[in-house]
Amino acid sequence: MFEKIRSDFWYELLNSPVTVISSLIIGMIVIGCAFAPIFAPHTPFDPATISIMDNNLPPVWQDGADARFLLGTDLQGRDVLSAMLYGGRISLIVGLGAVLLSVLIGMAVGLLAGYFGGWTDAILMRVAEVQFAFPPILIALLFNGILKTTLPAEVFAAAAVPIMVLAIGLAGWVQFARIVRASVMVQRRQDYVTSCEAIGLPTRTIILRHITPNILGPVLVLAMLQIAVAIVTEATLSFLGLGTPLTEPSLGALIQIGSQYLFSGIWWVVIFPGTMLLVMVVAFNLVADWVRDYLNPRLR
Amino acid sequence: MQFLIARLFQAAIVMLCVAFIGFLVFQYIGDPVLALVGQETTVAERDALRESLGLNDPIIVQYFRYVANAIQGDFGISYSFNREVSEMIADRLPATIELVLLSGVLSLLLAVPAGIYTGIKRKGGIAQTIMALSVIGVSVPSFLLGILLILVYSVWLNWLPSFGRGDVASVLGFETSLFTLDGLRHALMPAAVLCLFQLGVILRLIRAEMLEVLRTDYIRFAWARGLPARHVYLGHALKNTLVPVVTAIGLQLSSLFAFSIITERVFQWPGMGSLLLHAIGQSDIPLLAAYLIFVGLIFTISNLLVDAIYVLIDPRIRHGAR
Amino acid sequence: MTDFLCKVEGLQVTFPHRNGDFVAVHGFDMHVKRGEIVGLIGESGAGKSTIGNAIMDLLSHPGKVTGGRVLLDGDDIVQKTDKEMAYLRGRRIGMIFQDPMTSLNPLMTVGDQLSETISVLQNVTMQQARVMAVERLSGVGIPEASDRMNQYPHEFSGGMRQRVVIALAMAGDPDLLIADEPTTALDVSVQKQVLDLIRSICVERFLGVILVTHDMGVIAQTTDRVYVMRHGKLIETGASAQVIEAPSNQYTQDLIAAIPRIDLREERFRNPPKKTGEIDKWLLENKPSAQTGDFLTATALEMDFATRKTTFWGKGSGFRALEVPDISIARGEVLGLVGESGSGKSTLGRILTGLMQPTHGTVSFTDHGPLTQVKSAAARKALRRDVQVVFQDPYSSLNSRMRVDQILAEPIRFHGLAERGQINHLVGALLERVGLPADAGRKFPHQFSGGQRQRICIARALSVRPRFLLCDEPTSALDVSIQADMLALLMELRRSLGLTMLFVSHDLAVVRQVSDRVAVMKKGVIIECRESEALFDAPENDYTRMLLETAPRARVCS
Amino acid sequence: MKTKMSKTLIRLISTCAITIGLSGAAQAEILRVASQGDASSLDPHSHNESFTNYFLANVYEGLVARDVNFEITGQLAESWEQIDANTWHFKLRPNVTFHDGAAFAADDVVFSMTRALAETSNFKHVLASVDSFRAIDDLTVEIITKAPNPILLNDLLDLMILDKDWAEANGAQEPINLQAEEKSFSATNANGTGPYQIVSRAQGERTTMAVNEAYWGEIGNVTEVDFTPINNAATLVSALLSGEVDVVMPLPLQDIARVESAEGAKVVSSAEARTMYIGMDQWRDQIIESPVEGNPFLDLRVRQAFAHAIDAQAIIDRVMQGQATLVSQYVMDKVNGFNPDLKQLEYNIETAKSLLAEAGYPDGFELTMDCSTDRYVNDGQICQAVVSLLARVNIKVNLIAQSKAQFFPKVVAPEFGTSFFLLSWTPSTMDSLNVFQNVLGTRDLEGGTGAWNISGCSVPEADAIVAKAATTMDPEAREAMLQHAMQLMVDDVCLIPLHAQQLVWGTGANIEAVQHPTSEFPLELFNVN
Repeated sequence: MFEKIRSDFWYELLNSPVTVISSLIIGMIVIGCAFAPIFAPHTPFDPATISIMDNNLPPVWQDGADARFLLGTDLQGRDVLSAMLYGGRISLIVGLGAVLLSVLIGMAVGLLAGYFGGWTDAILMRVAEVQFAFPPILIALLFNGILKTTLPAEVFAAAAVPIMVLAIGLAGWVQFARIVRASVMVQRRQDYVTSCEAIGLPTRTIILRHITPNILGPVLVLAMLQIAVAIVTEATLSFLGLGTPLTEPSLGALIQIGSQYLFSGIWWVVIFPGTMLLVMVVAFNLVADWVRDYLNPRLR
Repeated sequence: MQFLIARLFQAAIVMLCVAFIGFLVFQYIGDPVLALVGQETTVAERDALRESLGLNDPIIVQYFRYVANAIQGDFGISYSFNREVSEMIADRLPATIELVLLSGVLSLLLAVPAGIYTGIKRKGGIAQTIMALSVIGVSVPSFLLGILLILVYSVWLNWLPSFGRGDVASVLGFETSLFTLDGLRHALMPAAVLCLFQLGVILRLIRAEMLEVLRTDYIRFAWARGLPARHVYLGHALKNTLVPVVTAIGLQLSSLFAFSIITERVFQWPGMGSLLLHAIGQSDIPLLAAYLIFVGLIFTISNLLVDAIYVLIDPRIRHGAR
Repeated sequence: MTDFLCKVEGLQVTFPHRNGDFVAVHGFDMHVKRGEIVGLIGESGAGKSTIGNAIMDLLSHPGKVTGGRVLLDGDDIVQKTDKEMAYLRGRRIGMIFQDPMTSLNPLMTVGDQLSETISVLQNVTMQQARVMAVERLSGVGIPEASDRMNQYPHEFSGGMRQRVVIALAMAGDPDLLIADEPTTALDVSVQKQVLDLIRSICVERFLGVILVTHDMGVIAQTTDRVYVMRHGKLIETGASAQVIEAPSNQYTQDLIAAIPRIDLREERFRNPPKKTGEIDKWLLENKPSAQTGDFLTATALEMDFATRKTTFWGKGSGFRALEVPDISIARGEVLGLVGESGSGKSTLGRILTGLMQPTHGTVSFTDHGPLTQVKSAAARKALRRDVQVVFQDPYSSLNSRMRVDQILAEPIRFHGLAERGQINHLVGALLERVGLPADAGRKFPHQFSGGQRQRICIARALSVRPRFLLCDEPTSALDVSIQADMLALLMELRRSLGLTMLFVSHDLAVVRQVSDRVAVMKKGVIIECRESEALFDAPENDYTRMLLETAPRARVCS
Repeated sequence: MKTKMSKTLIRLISTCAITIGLSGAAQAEILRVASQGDASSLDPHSHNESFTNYFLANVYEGLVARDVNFEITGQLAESWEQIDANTWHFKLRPNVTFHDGAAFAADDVVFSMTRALAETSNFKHVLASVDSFRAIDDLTVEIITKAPNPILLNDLLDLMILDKDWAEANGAQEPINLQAEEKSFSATNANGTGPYQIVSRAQGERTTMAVNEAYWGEIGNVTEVDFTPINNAATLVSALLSGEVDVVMPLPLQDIARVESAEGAKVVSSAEARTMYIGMDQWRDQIIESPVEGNPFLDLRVRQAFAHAIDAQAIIDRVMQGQATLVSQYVMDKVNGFNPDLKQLEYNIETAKSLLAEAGYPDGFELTMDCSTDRYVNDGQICQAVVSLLARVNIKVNLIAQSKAQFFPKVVAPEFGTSFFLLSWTPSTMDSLNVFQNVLGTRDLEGGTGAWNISGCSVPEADAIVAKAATTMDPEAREAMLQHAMQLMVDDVCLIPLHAQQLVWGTGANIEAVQHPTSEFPLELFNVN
């Protein structure tokens, strides 16, 4: 499976322009957002720099526009482009953070359950099953909702991003646990594991140095799909008002704010962030699909 | 059979866990009293109210009260509506169920044939297009889609109503809008939005399974012994494809419920989802807790059904083999 | 020319690939008459199965026929459209696949699958089809056919399934039957029955059979004529007996020579110890104190497996997989362990090497004491150093993510058998010792052939300087020619290093070549355990005798 | 039977209405109203929240009410006389019946007043000044106040009358009856004397009302009301524009232009009594959620500096889309006690900076602001604007924008857990005494004054004057006192007044709507042409 990566990787990749483009897009967005302070013409999260007098300006190519604001401004006078970059940064942080969390938990649980089996497996997987009955987005929603109603507003606002990472991360680990467990059980039956035991290697070494590298493939694919899901979830939570605070909106929050003005002709506050969100998610999905097909050519 | 009993037992455990979480939520209250009283209420009055809501009793007492009541379908009084929670959920349930069913059926009807087709003709132009669309389908956030649909069909074209459930007719003592023209016009966009994501997911799943199955020896052998395509694809391949798909569909059902929350918010669909969001907005804890438990129940039941179907399809489980 | 049922002329099959097309079969000629069984033999990758698939027009993507003709009663079926081809399949040409386990739709009753096929091919109603189906089933020797009609494939044994598969392949009464390794997945005893069945069908129905196999024994047993293939080319053809007895082609000769003989122990496997290089000195540093006595003894071994737990708290009913009152292996001896699949031979092997815990009973090593006492990390390490394993599947037994030198260095480093500086040198030496270039370590496992991988596995086992080696079907995944070398290597190592061995295999011929003592297992019990030669020459147990008789032999001589 | 018929009738009509699109005059008698929220309950004593009160005012009636001209007139009370300073006699209107046909009489009034004082009632304040009440005869009720109360009638505006027998028959003697089998019958059922009666109600979804045939008074031509809550601003407007509804209230400000330009729809707006303020902690020695030492707001100059730094006009123009009026004080001009002589502190960054410097904060300071996002028109945006405005005088504000459900518990009694916040008030009595007692008066939680004085400001002199005014029956004298008190409070910058917002509805072109500064919607005064 993995040996293919070394041999055919570039050939296969270049054979799929869609993937190349998607990867480029992701790259651009990630860099643009990561270095938002450098690229963004304004700092939308700093109230001192935004003036209410500049609000609701259309994009530059429309009349009544202001050259300082390429994609126009929102009701607060925030530069939409900058807000998108800063917001996108939040979305990406949440997306990556949450998936990272899911992967860590999922891998740990999956490896233990899959390798030791028996009671460890029974208990861990029962827990997983209970959670699996609930769609991740609902778990994240309830988690956030409950915290929002119980935590003091200032705490919630301050910790909005970590909370979302936690919510989405905790909601998503089960898929990883299941897939890891499944592939560990396959690997475990492989003779190379038995030979490791025959050599007398300690279990930790066997799991970490021998089994783990062999199960990364499916995990990688799932992770990329999950990043897309996590970003959408974050946007959705923010859209429902459970996410980032008004003063530091993520993409979803931007869209939510904008959606109230959508029909008032102030379309740019929704359409631009919306497009960015959509493009980002589609790109992630396409790349993930490609990697999956690449690692599992039968599906092509 | 034993398999099902085991499942039943697990379902019970799941419900216990959910109920426990529900109770924790119920306990973990900010200050419901203030959600209840308006301006111009003095401290003393608030305390009195707090007392009468039993919020000053010891935790254990409250816990037992809660569980006992919950079993009788009494989840307490909504702080924000001064109404029995169970009543309110009962009011909202039909709306959500009809939405979920409508979009669920819709997505299945479209996804299964499309999935099979793309699985069989995976190089074909149409198949490729379908797959491309499905990527969009799973990617576009449903709230965004909803907003855009409203913009186009309600605001610009003014074809479809942008909100609400429309007229309901009582069918078998179950208020539904699926049997009135107006109701259907209202249900169309929400159902479409809700359906699209599921459509993408199931379609891709079925395709993947189809590809897996078509590679198996027994399909090659079916070809080898001269069975016509119809038999091979629909008779042999499809049935085997369904085994894993059925489980997934069970999960999709519950995720439909989850996504209905968003759809209901966007289209003002008066279902349980909008109720939940209201509860969160108003920190209406009893409502939150009840919702949690209720949804848990629905999911558990749907999963049970899936397991049952599973047993029907796959003889190996029936005979307890591997 | 039409006296040939099927005639293949200059067949060429190509698998296009971005860096150069791969020609799996070039310019291949063969013909089949009605009523004869034609064998098609070759080692893995010879392209023998490809020919069968090409005739059926069932080549796996992206392979396609790029030349030659396939004449069926004179008309070329390569030119036929998919539709026409689909019509021929089942009606004119039937096919049987290797693995009966996966050839049947698990979700349909055997009856349904058969009557469906019959009603389609014979275009009769379902009712009629069911009636015929019952006949067909009993026709292929399935008892109480009418009852078994309603059972699912997983309720049939391997042999029975293969019979069902044959019934299905014959449902349309084809004139040509292509059997692709029909018995490879089956135990020898069953193997014979299935082959006999094919033979009888061939005779009764007067149809032509192409029997694709890698096993010269099968050829000898069943076929009238044989085509020997290598690298997609025809090497030699002729009457089976004549080809086997007096092969004209060098490759064929080697092929046949390589087949271990069940009827006698050949000298070539007992080659003398190599002159010991300095690597052997290193390997022998772990020389046992005593040279005689038992290496290990086991008493009252029992192993129960729980059937798949139905509920996560419930225990699930167990079944007795193994029951061995006592067994021992003497120092320096090779104990062969034979039995059919499911006889528990591998389980026993793993228990004896401490890789599996028996439900009851103890395994005790003379130098380490009973396994149950081996607790401390140090003691375990010491034991693991002495006892090593070589597995059947050379592909799954190497970690594909690690470089070969890493794989070999890890045990040495872990057991601290050499200073850091030496390790690389040692790894190279080990590789050379098992017949690989010293620099092979810089490659990854997937860059080696099956045989080479198996050598790497042996090198890894040696890397801890073991004194006991469990060989679990070490050669059954390899082609015969490679198998021979492998056996030779093992035997040579055993002598040079004075290894004690437990050699597990289903192949009696192989076992005979290597073992001093042989234990025959059946259903978890050792039914006969004696000196190798004695046992093979005069088996006492009926089961043993049956095994010996049914085992396919290339040459039928005393 | 009747309800069933009218139910189906409504279905029929509304279906046609929607399918046809813009509703023509054909179905003139049905009025489809959409609002951002729903009435929390049908119980007139359960939620004291303006929208719910005004919603129910169409179903229930009080002793007195406001007419088209916003004058207080008798509703269920035909007339009243003041026997002495504290004793009032109300003559009830004869031959009035409840929706279920039961006759209305004095004991219903007594019952309703008792009920309003029940534990789970939120209308106790209405009768705060009342000492006792009783029925003299079937059509006369006597109310005795603790002290002379010049605005008793204004207080009584919010007191709705239920049918005693109906309530008792259904165990609805209290808003929430924890004993009863159905704990909150009156939350989902109504039986008033008002012009409209509930036909069907699905909470948060749809409520239909039919005209009360037996109503004693005048009713416009609206015979059926179809009420739908739509909490998404965008959807609300599109519903109006697509003709799915006839009235939306409030109309989201950003959509005014659009509705005005659309044919078939129009914007109705008028001054509202709701006034927005910025509050500053003036009672703590150390302000909370801020790194600054001590409490800057104790210094009048700091409060003035803030007032100068906040450009109220910009907020009106930009955030409120001009739909608000600048106010110099804590009430708008229609309210008793409005002082015409007061001037707003003008927007001037320089003044603000120098004042801060004098006060010892040349480099400004950092603090936290609490703000609700779903309670008042554009409240969240107003706060963000304030934040960026203050940033120009180096005041760094950390905004905590939160839902009302979180905001109010945090900022009101007993914690008053904020040092800088946005607040708004509507004197439901249209008398500034209401503001003084609740918002501006020195805190005295036992005495029930200053319960909403979150900034904790205290001007004893003003308190004294207000106390006197409270019992002064002579209108002119009283007015003068209130205006003086207002002067004092404004000079002290107890709060920074931002604006009085406009009441903005969108309606179909064919709708005659009536608006009151209190934002109530007396549907019986509406007409469909």
